Amino acid sequence: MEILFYIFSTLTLLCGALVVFNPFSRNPVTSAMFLVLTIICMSGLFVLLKAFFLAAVQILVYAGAVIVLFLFVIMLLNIKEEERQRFRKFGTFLGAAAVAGLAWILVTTVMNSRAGERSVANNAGETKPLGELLFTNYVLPFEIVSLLLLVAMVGCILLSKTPETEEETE
Amino acid sequence: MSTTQEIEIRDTAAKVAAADELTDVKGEKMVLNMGPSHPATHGVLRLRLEMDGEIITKAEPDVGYLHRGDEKIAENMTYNQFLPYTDRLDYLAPLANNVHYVLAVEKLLGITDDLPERCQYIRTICCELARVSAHLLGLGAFAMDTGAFTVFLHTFTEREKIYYLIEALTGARFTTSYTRVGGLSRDLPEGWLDELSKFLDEVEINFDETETLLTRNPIFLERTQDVGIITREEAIDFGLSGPNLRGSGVEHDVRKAQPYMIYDRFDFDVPVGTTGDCYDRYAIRILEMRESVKILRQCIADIPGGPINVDDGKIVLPPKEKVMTNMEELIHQFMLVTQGQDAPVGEIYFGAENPKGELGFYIHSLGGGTPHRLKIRAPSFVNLSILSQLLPGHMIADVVAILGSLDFVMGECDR
Amino acid sequence: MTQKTEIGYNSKVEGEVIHTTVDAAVNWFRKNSMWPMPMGLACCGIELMAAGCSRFDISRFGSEVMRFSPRQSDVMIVAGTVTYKMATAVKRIYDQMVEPKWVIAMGACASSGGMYRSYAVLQGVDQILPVDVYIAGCPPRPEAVLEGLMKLQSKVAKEPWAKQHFKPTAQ
Amino acid sequence: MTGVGLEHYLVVSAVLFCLGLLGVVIRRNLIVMYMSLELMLNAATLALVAFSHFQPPTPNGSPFDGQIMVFFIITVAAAEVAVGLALIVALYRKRQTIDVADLTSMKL
Amino acid sequence: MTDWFTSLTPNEQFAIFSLLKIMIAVFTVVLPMVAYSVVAERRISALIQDRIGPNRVGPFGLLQPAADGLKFILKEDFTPAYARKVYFWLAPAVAMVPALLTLAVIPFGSQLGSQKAVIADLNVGILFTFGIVSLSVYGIVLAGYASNSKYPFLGGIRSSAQMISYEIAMGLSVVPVFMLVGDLNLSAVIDYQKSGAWLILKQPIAFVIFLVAAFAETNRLPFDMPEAESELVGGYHTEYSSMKFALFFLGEYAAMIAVSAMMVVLFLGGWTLPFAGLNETATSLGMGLLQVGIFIGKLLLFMGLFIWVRWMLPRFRYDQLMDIGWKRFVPLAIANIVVTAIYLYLTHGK
Repeated sequence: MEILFYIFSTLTLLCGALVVFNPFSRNPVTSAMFLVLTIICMSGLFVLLKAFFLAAVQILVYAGAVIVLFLFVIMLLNIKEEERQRFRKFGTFLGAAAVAGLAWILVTTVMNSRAGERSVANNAGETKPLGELLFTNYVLPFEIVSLLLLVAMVGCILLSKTPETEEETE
Repeated sequence: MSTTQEIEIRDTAAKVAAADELTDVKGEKMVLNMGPSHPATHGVLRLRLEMDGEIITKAEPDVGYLHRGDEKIAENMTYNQFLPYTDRLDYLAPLANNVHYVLAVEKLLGITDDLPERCQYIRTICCELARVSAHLLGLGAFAMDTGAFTVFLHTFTEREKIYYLIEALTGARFTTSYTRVGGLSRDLPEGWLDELSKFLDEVEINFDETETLLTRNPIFLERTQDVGIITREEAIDFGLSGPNLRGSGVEHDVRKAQPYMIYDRFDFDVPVGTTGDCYDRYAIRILEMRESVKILRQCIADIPGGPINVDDGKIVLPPKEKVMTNMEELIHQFMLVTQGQDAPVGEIYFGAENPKGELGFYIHSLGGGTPHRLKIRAPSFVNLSILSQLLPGHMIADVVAILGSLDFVMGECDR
Repeated sequence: MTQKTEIGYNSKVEGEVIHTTVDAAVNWFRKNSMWPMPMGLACCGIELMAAGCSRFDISRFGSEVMRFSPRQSDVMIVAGTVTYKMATAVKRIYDQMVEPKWVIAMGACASSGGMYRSYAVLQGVDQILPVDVYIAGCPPRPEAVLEGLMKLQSKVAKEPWAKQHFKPTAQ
Repeated sequence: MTGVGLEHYLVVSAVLFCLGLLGVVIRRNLIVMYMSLELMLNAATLALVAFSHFQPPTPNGSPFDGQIMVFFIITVAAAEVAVGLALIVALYRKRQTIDVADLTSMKL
Repeated sequence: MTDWFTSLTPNEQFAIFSLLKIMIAVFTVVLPMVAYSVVAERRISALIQDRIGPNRVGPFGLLQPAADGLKFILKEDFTPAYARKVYFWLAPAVAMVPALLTLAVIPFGSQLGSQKAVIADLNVGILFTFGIVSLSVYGIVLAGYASNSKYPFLGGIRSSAQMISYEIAMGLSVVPVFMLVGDLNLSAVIDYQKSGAWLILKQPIAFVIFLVAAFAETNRLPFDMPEAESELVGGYHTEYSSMKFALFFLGEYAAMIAVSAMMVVLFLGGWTLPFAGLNETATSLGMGLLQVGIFIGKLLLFMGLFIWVRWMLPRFRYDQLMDIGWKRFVPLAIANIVVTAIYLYLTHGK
């Protein structure tokens, strides 16, 4: 099982890195495809953590819908590849340095916290108790989230409607 | 030291695509080139569609991919010699083209009233048989365009039976060249009428079956109803004819409006649509075929005996035995073969109801055996002119349905 | 007078044998799976349809899969009059087909211009494409189309595929 | 090699989060930036699932609390992506670009 | 070899076994089935259309798929100059794989010898299936994008919208099934139906929605928008040739087999045949094989339905398809869930 963890986590990080900066291609579709791979590897990690339901949902929602939506938009807008020349060298360096600093802080904090020593792996992986919990203790957040989805849907429809009379109103 | 230079050779298609990109409208619109080789364009029509997503905002039909110069060829041929070229105009109904062409020439020669009864009846049979055959294919292709492939094979099976009949009648399955100026190339074969009436019984069953597959099929209704609506005014303005005109509710059929041949003797209705959508055009074709069957039945019942050709040696080739024995007939034969019929000076227009619409021949004669100018009024060409008006606002799948329902033939459109 | 007889291993003969066997196999696949690209340009297109329909049924030869995408088809059936305006399109579609590809010129117009000796008509599609089989007729009957297909099959059966692709190095 | 514990997952999560952040900082294509945001969200979900898995049993908490959080995160992320992409499309319609460097004015 | 194998943890053994089973199942059962469903399609369509169909190649035309397949392998592998190469090559593989992976969790029998007749008996089997099925859209979208050509592009756009929409209807339609069964494991679904209470009888609405959505997910007529022949020439695979096209072609049939298998398991009781007394776990190998046979028989029934419908109906228009999906099937599926919930509450509720 340990070897699986290392495989999955390496792949996750590698693909995640390729989403962000791919030396071979600046094509957004490439980023999207590596994001799919990242998601799939992450759901592998979820399986190792015995979160089977979330692993499936992760693939179903992210890989099956969200990233297809990304691809859809990329294709619809017919986005050309980013121009390499316009890459700000100084800004990039600064940003990378800041993020590296943050990463350093995060990793050292995690390492120093010795969180692993106090933790006990529980093998709860069933889907049923998850569902029960969702509809008992967490029913209010659940309803709020569903309302959020509705609002998002209405918002999307409103946004993507072709503004026919907008010119006059402005 | 030599330097090598890399030359980029790209696919021609890529070049054209690059060229197309220049004409692309900026923003979200996209230019789609449909045809000239595309399953929905029934031959070689090309449509240049400008689209916003799936919705068409502009459509430009581009015709001429099958322009063979028929009209020019006609100027160098005697009237009978041009007959085979009329087969290839509306190649779904060659028999009707033949008949209407010779009717035009006969009008020029002024012998329309001399035609024997039997000839007129046989010509009517030819026209109506051609109408059934053309509409069968039109329906099948329409169904195929909307995705119902089996209907196409279903109707084509009936067409094969018509081919069989035509072959017995004319000697050719497809390109018939059956009529002659002043008559027909041969009389009906023996027992042909019986086979025809047998076929008529069978084909009516086929109509019913086709209707069960399509007429009340909800998917087909969704695809065709309220799609591609041509209003009455539009239809008249664009000069549509045939089922496409009648689908829009205009009761105009040349057979009724200006009866030619013997159409005034038959009892038949002219089906008329109400909304002018694709479904109406489909329904009109089905009904029209049923009316054609009705006319054919009446023909079979009434057909008289007698000669099939005009009794005029200057128009129709005399019988062989007379040619060999009589001087006058020999001269007629010689003159007809080398010079053709001597037409008077003048110009005529003759339009008749072809399956696709009003097929007209305008002949300008300076005398002699060949026309000075022969213009063909092709119904498909006129019917297609409405496309740039009709298509915008529809989706790309509707284009296919509309093209199918307009039922055009590029052979006569481009001529 | 002495007769030369070669005894023993003859790489040339062996090679031929292997080649012929491979050829036979390859050509068998190819000839039995001819997917047409129907260039239905004019009247002949209707008879081509007839060949695909119930009475003549080209599908018996495995050729009913009419692919309108040139990339997926094997044999282009040019059915109808090729005008100069259309010729560029026909040529381009032929170029888009992938090897191995064959061409059947169906009917008089595609073969030679036929009865259209006019300013607008290409006098035979063989001026722009390498035609494998010509079918006579104006238009040819569906039986003739089937025969043309069978002719093409027997032609394909004799193609030296292996020889072209695996040239023996040691002679 | 010691057993894989909580901190291993947390490190992966942290690095993934930073990768996402890096993407938001250095990329200029709005859509790619958006994908990087998704990476960050996913890093958070990974951490939560790991916490949930390694949580010692406590009287007033269930081992599923973390997973439930993740469930909500995924839902919110889906909603967020939908709205965000709709915004991007609307923006593209107006400006014909989605490069952040070109989108400098507040007014459309 | 055996030492090495026994030294592995049960989980690793499970993984290796599963991979082995997947390979065996794919190469000996699924691929031939895919190939012959193409022949079946051609012969059945010929039957419907009053024709004969392929009969020259081998006895009764049975070697037709071999000829077609090997021809494709030997054809020039062409990539258009203006295509986006990596995705152009990737897409056909992506189209084929998900359909085959789906079959991994389908229980195609009860017991074969000592092995359970399912490749991987996951306890979230159905979610896994939906996850994998949802990946199959990538093949089409990538093909449409990579071809860099207008007809494939339209096909790609259409399919991404279509497949996402119908996944929702499909997913919602099976929720009542699992509400009744009370488990997400597909073997449990079959156990539930052992007594003869096939879910097609209990959940006919769910079955109909699932069936229609299955047509949409596999891009079969009347929902074959992405490749609509008369509109988009070949749709997303217009630019594809030789083996890459063949993969798309076969992928469609593999997907058909996958959804048919799912329908058999979910609604037709899988390998059981209660009125013939075949509803108990097999004890002998012969019995096990018979049950596999029953499963395949039911599967072929659905395949026949797919083929029959394809040759009988016209095709929808893109917007009509979306309308049907969103405005009819999704509300209907939700209503079905509510009704089932009320029923369960009344009968089993506290």
